[in-house]
Amino acid sequence: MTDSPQDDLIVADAPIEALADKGPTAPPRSKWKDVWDQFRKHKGAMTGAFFFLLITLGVLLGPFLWTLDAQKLDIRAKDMRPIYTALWSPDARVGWAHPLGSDQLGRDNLAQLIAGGRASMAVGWTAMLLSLAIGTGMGVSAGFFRKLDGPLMRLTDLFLSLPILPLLLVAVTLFRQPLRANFGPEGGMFILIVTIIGITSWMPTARIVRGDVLALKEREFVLAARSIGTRPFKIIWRHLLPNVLSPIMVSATLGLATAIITESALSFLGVGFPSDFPTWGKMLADAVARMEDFPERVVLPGIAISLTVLGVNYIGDGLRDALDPRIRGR
Amino acid sequence: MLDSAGPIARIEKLRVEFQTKDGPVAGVEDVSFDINPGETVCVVGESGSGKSVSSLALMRLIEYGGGTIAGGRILFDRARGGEIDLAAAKQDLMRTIRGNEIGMIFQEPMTALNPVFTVGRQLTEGLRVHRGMSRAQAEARALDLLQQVRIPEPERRLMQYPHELSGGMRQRVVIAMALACKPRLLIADEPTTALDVTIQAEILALMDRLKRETGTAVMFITHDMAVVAQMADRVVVMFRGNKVEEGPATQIFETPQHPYTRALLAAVPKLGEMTGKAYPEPMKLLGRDQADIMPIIGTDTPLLTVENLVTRFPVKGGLFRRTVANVHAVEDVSFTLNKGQTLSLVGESGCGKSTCGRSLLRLVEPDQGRVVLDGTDLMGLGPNRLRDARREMQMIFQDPFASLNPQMGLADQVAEPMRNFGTHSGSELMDRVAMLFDRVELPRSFMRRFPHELSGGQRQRIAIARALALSPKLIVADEAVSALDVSVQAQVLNLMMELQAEMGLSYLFISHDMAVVERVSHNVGVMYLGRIVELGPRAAVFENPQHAYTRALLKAVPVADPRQRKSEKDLNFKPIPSPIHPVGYTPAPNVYDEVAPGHFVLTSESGY
Amino acid sequence: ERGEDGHVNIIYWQAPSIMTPYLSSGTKDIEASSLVLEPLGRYDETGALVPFLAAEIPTVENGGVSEDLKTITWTLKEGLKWSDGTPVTSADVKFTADYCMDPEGGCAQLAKFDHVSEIETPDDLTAIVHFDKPMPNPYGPFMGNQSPILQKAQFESCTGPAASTCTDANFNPIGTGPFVVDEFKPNDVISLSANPHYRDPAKPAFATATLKGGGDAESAARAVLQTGEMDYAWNLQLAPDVLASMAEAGAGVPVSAFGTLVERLEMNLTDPSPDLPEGERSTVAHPHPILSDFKVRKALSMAIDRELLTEIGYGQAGRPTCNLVPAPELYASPNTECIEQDLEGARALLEEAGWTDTDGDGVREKDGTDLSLLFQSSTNAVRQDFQALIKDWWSQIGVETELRNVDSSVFFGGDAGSPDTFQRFYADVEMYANNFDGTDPQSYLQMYRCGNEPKPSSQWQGENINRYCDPEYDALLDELATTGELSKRGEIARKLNEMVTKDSMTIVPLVDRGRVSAHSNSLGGVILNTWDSELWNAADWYRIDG
Amino acid sequence: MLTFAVRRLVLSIPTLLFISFVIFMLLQLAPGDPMSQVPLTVPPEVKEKMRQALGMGEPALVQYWKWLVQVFWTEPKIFIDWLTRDSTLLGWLPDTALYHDELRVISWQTRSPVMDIVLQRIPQTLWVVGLSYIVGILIALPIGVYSAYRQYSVFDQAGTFITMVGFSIPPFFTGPLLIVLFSVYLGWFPSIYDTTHVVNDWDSFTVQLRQMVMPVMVLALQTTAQLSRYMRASMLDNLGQDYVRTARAKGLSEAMVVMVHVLRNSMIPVVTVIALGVPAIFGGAIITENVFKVNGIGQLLLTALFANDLPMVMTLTFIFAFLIVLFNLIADVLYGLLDPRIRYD
Ligand SMILES: Nc1ncnc2c1ncn2[C@@H]1O[C@H](COP(=O)(O)OP(=O)(O)OP(=O)(O)O)[C@@H](O)[C@H]1O
Ligand SMILES: Nc1ncnc2c1ncn2[C@@H]1O[C@H](COP(=O)(O)OP(=O)(O)OP(=O)(O)O)[C@@H](O)[C@H]1O
Ligand SMILES: [Mg+2]
Ligand SMILES: [Mg+2]
Ligand code: NI
Repeated sequence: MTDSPQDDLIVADAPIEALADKGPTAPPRSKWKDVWDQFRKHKGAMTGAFFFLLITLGVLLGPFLWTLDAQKLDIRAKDMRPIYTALWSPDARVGWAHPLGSDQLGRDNLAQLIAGGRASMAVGWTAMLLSLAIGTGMGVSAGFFRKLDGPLMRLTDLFLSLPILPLLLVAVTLFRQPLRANFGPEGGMFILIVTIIGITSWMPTARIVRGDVLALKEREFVLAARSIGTRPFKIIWRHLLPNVLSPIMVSATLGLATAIITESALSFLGVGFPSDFPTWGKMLADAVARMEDFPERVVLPGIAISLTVLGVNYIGDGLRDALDPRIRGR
Repeated sequence: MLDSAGPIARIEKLRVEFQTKDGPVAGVEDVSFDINPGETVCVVGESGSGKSVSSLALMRLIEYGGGTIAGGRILFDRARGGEIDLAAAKQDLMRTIRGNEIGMIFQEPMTALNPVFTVGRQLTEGLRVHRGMSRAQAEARALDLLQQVRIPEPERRLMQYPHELSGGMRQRVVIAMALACKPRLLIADEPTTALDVTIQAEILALMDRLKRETGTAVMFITHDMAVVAQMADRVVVMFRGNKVEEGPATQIFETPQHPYTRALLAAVPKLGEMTGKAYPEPMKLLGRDQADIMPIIGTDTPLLTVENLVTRFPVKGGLFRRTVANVHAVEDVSFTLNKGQTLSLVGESGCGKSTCGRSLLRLVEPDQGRVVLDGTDLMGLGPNRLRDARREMQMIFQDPFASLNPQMGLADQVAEPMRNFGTHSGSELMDRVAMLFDRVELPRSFMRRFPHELSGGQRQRIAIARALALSPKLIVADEAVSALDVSVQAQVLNLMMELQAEMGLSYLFISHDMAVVERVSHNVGVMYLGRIVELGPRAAVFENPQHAYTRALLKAVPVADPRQRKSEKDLNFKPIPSPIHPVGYTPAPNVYDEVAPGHFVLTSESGY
Repeated sequence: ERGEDGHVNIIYWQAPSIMTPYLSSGTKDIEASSLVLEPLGRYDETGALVPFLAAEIPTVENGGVSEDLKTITWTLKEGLKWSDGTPVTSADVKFTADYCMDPEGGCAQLAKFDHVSEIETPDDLTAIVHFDKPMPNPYGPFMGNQSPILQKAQFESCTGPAASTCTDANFNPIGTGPFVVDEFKPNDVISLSANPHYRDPAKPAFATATLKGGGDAESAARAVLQTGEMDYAWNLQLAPDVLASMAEAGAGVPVSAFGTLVERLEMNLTDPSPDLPEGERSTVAHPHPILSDFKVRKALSMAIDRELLTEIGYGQAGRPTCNLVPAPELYASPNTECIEQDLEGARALLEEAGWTDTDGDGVREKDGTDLSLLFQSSTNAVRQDFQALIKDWWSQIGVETELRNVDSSVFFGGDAGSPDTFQRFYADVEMYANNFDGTDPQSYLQMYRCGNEPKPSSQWQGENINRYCDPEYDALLDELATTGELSKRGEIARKLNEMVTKDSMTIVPLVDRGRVSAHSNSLGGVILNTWDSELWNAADWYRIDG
Repeated sequence: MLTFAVRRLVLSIPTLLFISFVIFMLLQLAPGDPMSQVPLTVPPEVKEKMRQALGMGEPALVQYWKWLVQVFWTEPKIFIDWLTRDSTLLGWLPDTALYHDELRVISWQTRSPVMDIVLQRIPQTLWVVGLSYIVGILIALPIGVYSAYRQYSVFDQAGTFITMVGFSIPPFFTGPLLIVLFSVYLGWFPSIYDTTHVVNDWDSFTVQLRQMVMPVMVLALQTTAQLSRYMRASMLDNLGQDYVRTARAKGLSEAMVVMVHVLRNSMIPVVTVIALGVPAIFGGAIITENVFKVNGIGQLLLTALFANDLPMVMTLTFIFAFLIVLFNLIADVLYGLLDPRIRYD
């Protein structure tokens, strides 16, 4: 026999214990608490969430703290430098009235950054969500319903090859007026931009999701779901979607960045928001010409965009880990 | 041969830890044993008892899986250079030992081979690294190895990719790979668990022969006591990271000391145990209060009648994806299943058992035939009626992990069928789920868990609970216990039989494990290449097999008795012919001969 | 000495796509072709006429223009050769006119040949152009960069519908200019070398030249002013502070000159309201509910600080103006009253017109309608700054403004189907710039004739963008068309100019925009000319050593 | 495999026709007019005449049909003629002389055949965009491999950080930034790409290199950011596989295990991702080409769009669509070739 330290214990009730259920003994907790616990352990995700929250709160609450109107011109105070430039160049034009400086028409950079953030974040998120919704819908349908696969994938090819600029111009011509009438100039444009970005950027998501669904569909639990009488849409909703969450998450983070940047390219082409309506992308684009003299005007929105994207990326990473029960268990 | 005096490897107080997010976890707590030259040491124990971890520690591969050897020594006697402690050796040194002096055969033949390199390339790699052979030399040796492991057409295999080989051939390639450099110690980690009986028998015989011919020491890891009985010189029993018993094979089987060993042996179904009994009955398990074991009689009223069922999978090809050939997966199958009884389908992998089961539920659309369940002809139903009909018939799938959605809570998974049919709702639904958990003997606290938090047996019980949720009349159990440990398997089987006795369920039990089939069935159908070659009452088929294939199959089953070893000579399996036939091909209908009442044997051509 | 100064690099941030001005009227194409093709005479930097291929400029005085103003007789210089060595004759002149006047050729410069009835070539050097009516300004055909002479031999088979299939000829026209095309890569780059048969044996000083296209004004400026990679950059429409900071690098200098280009606001006199049925929006059927009132238009103009606009948007290359026709001097009215910003006066004027802020939201109302305007323009950084500034000023006088900018290819595209063209004018105010060719404003002023407005029946074509209509104005126009005497013409033109600007404030001029270009310090001989091609005197360019 | 490819090719013809039709109708609907460049001084009647001369008056379907004939019938004939007349490969064949002055697709803007201009643009596009793609791949793969091998190491974290920043910063910012740094202040590289430059010796080659560095870098940054993420994910998937353990058990060195066994498997999805990105090379990089004045296909499309040069836009977009469909197919075939488990029949 052996000299295992557990011997006595095993002898005492071994037969029963050997065949008894074993498994994690920790009491199960609520799912969301679990997710949160796991998420909290992810250092990157927490840092990302922190910065992301900071920026979000900044753009949401900013207007209450910094009440200057972003569109207010103050031509006498134009081309002010941020206050910190005084540290190394004492004769720079700085002032506490414009802590981050002002632009060539004397609009306050801080106020613009806040207002621009609101717009960019709103566009970024909605466009990204829209594109995710379309992409996931297309991908799942193509992967799940054999008959739809061919047509939907060809449709994806079509959208991939659509030239975005003419598409935009068509959309603007057709829908600007009704949208403006119903939602106001900014609201209408918002809807238009978000839609255009959404419908021209869902294709990669659709491709990836389709691939994953094709593989998942062959898994036994989908067959099992069918055998217990689950309807196809329920199968998609309960069994497929939760399992393709991780690639969707990746698309989401990349999609947010692309949406914010595409918006700026659009306003550059004159189909975006009214020209005096700031967004991060537009601030960045406008400031490129004066990048040498006023680096802060490119750097500040640039940092804002990058931080947001990075934040979301890390949050996505953390969420992916946290939402996966297999990893969460450990 | 056995010229070296001492053991070839000595494991002393081995402890292996894994770093997890909740701190270190011990995979192996305290294990010591020796392996002598030319000896086969079997390490047994249930899943998770640390068998694989010990073997990986021996190879020092455990580091790559996130583990560390936290204590103990692994002394290995090198061919040249005396004894060294592997636990402390440098990885560079290990590299010259791995594959060279210690070879390893892994658990999963399907994934152990790199899918993108040819068999030849993977076989020669080690030879070229350790033996410095040229490509041509290495290839010659590889060919030689393939011949040793008796792979048909070895020249062709060298050029093939792993997926082009059958599971058995793949496992033989893995064995050849491990043997390539003539290691002095061979570690075989469950080399046959994933294979079916016939191939398993072949592989075991092969390993036995190789050991005898080359004098290699073998550390054989398994949880299948029948295999142990066939292979072992000495047995080490492990339990939860500890060694609990060690001794010669016969001693372990005949006079087990430790309670765990005894429980384990009790749980092993043995072929022939049921001889003389007319009806199946639950197993007697150690340490359980089983009032008295009652045979399950069932009724004689037919529940399910299958007539001339044919299922074919089209093989598409050509420019316009026309069907060029068909896989004849199920060919003219007919049988009747009575209420409260079990009909088992047995046969080799790929013979069409699963397809047959799935066709009944129309999870796969059959091409022809009639399936009548309790008076309704399932073949004629539209999608909605079919869905309703599925309330009466449920399926338990082969792989308990794959058949549960990893992202869904267990309670939800069990509740899903009821939600689908709206049979229960609100608190009533939850009550019923709780009741089902009780029924399959799972604590209610598991309701909020996820599949990965359960052991295999528990998962399979969830699957059973889900199948029971709608109180069906028929359950198709497709290899429902194949993936489970013996002890757990016994529990699940007992559970299934209890349920049958209580609720009058009928099972279509699909398995390749003859011993299990013998225990649970009222009737047995033996399938070969899509056809049922022999069908009849269990006793008749097992005790008086008529068809040549049935006989071969029965002969291949390992017996959990070290005194009844099989030799390679006893086995003569022909490779299964291809079930693929061109489009116009019409197979001849099956003609049966009734040798005894209810015992049918196929007399027309079966391909065997 | 010809060719001794090596190579010159010119950058146009809009890339030329074709080398004949007859098939494209893009400035980039016309200017590029002016290196190769030449007209009989050009305008110089002061707007005066100078002979190029012609021996002298025909006038009434020297008898070249008939007294009835119906014929003009051109005489070619002697001994002129095409770059392939063949002589230039009056047949080429006549051919050029035929080429452009072919109804199926789609000639872009057809307007230059208006009223030409016939061209007579009595000898090899003389070409007489007959008009079908008196032409006070007979210098349309063959004058200026838009109507150079083509070689008959080369283009003979390219008339009418075949015009666009002659890719070779269109890309490599044989000309009389200082350079010949070696290789033409459309929308990319043109490689040129000195014309061996150029009439002045000492010119051009450069043996080869490249005209690179593409990018944007900013990077073109950078290439000349900061890195010195290029010798000449065209039309640097950049904010003055950006240009100034680039010029500090010292590799080159910006140069500027003024022409007739005026950035202006156009007031819509008709109602663009989307509530009107399609086909009636922005048509004379519905006068504008707000802007029909002169006082409002006047107040809007008074609120604008043109000095500041100029400083911010154009710097040295702009000057505030109140005129539609800012030059030449003869036609420019001495009207400067609008320059001074007067917010108080503007407010008073609006009060007077009945627009008051009754609900205290900062926006004036009258009869329940807000004084709220939609202000559109094409997409362009400077214009967007202007829009923001003007919006700000207007908000100070209680006018609410919504800004909109439209992609310029749509805005100026003239597509009858698009609601966003400047002709449709589905906005209350719009801003753009316009100028006239050559030095005579007659046709320019004619645009504002009654009935010439864009409307559905004319497929929204027409130049009277404001939908201005004044019979008195039309009568004056008729008078101008028949007046030959210069001083009298000047007087009438000034009157017309004032009628649409200061008297009615239909057109609110903002800035007289000059042209800014830049050349490197080592490029000599550059004379910036806004009346003709900027490259008009490329033959005289040379390299400054050191 | 072959039949699979052929079948997909055959099926892609109707797809392409449909795509071309949709694009055509879209362009027809889009506002804008080739006359937008014409100065406002040109009277409307003249503009109308010019429009007529371009063939704009015809009904849309007629225009579409003409375009189809030109692209699918006339242009191939010219190509075959060129092959048998001027190319070195097939020049020995008798001149087929199939082309008899039928109307080709003519650009409205330049009045020259669209295909000629496209061909002219291909070299610089391939040099710059193509090279940047290759550079991007060459940088991305090692980063991805190493990040995965040392998951959560400092290198991995830094790599993630930098690639994400690279991804979120648009090229219209990085381009001018590089120009200011390297052309204006340091004077190392030219800010203007010379498309007429001919490489015929070492010196001219270095000139070519110098003018390519900046645009290539700007573009490579984007490629690197995306590809290295894919590579990392794919490596991580494969590092955990059983066959890796088998390879180690054979006593292979880590380098062999990672660079041969794991890499080969991880490359399968990445290679197809790479293949799917290739059409974008031919599509050019609109913003970057514009910033550095590379004047490749991207710039051509952009100018054509702004000039409303419909035949040019239509043809370029169609070529792009064709490449997308083609490379989708190639990606599928590659997948099958690289992964022996997948067999298309
Ligand atoms: N990488 C790892 N990280 C953490 N724990 C591990 C890891 N690998 C194994 N373990 C743990 O070590 C213990 C022993 O596992 P091992 O794989 O040796 O079991 P086994 O006896 O081989 O079982 P099976 O029969 O299922 O192969 C288990 O509890 C397992 O959870
Ligand atoms: N979806 C399918 N498409 C094509 N062929 C299939 C499909 N499913 C199964 N087959 C083929 O049909 C035959 C029978 O397969 P089936 O899965 O029924 O075998 P089985 O007896 O259940 O084997 P195992 O014991 O391995 O589960 C095999 O040759 C298999 O390759
Ligand atoms: Mg194991
Ligand atoms: Mg099966
Ligand atoms: Ni993570």
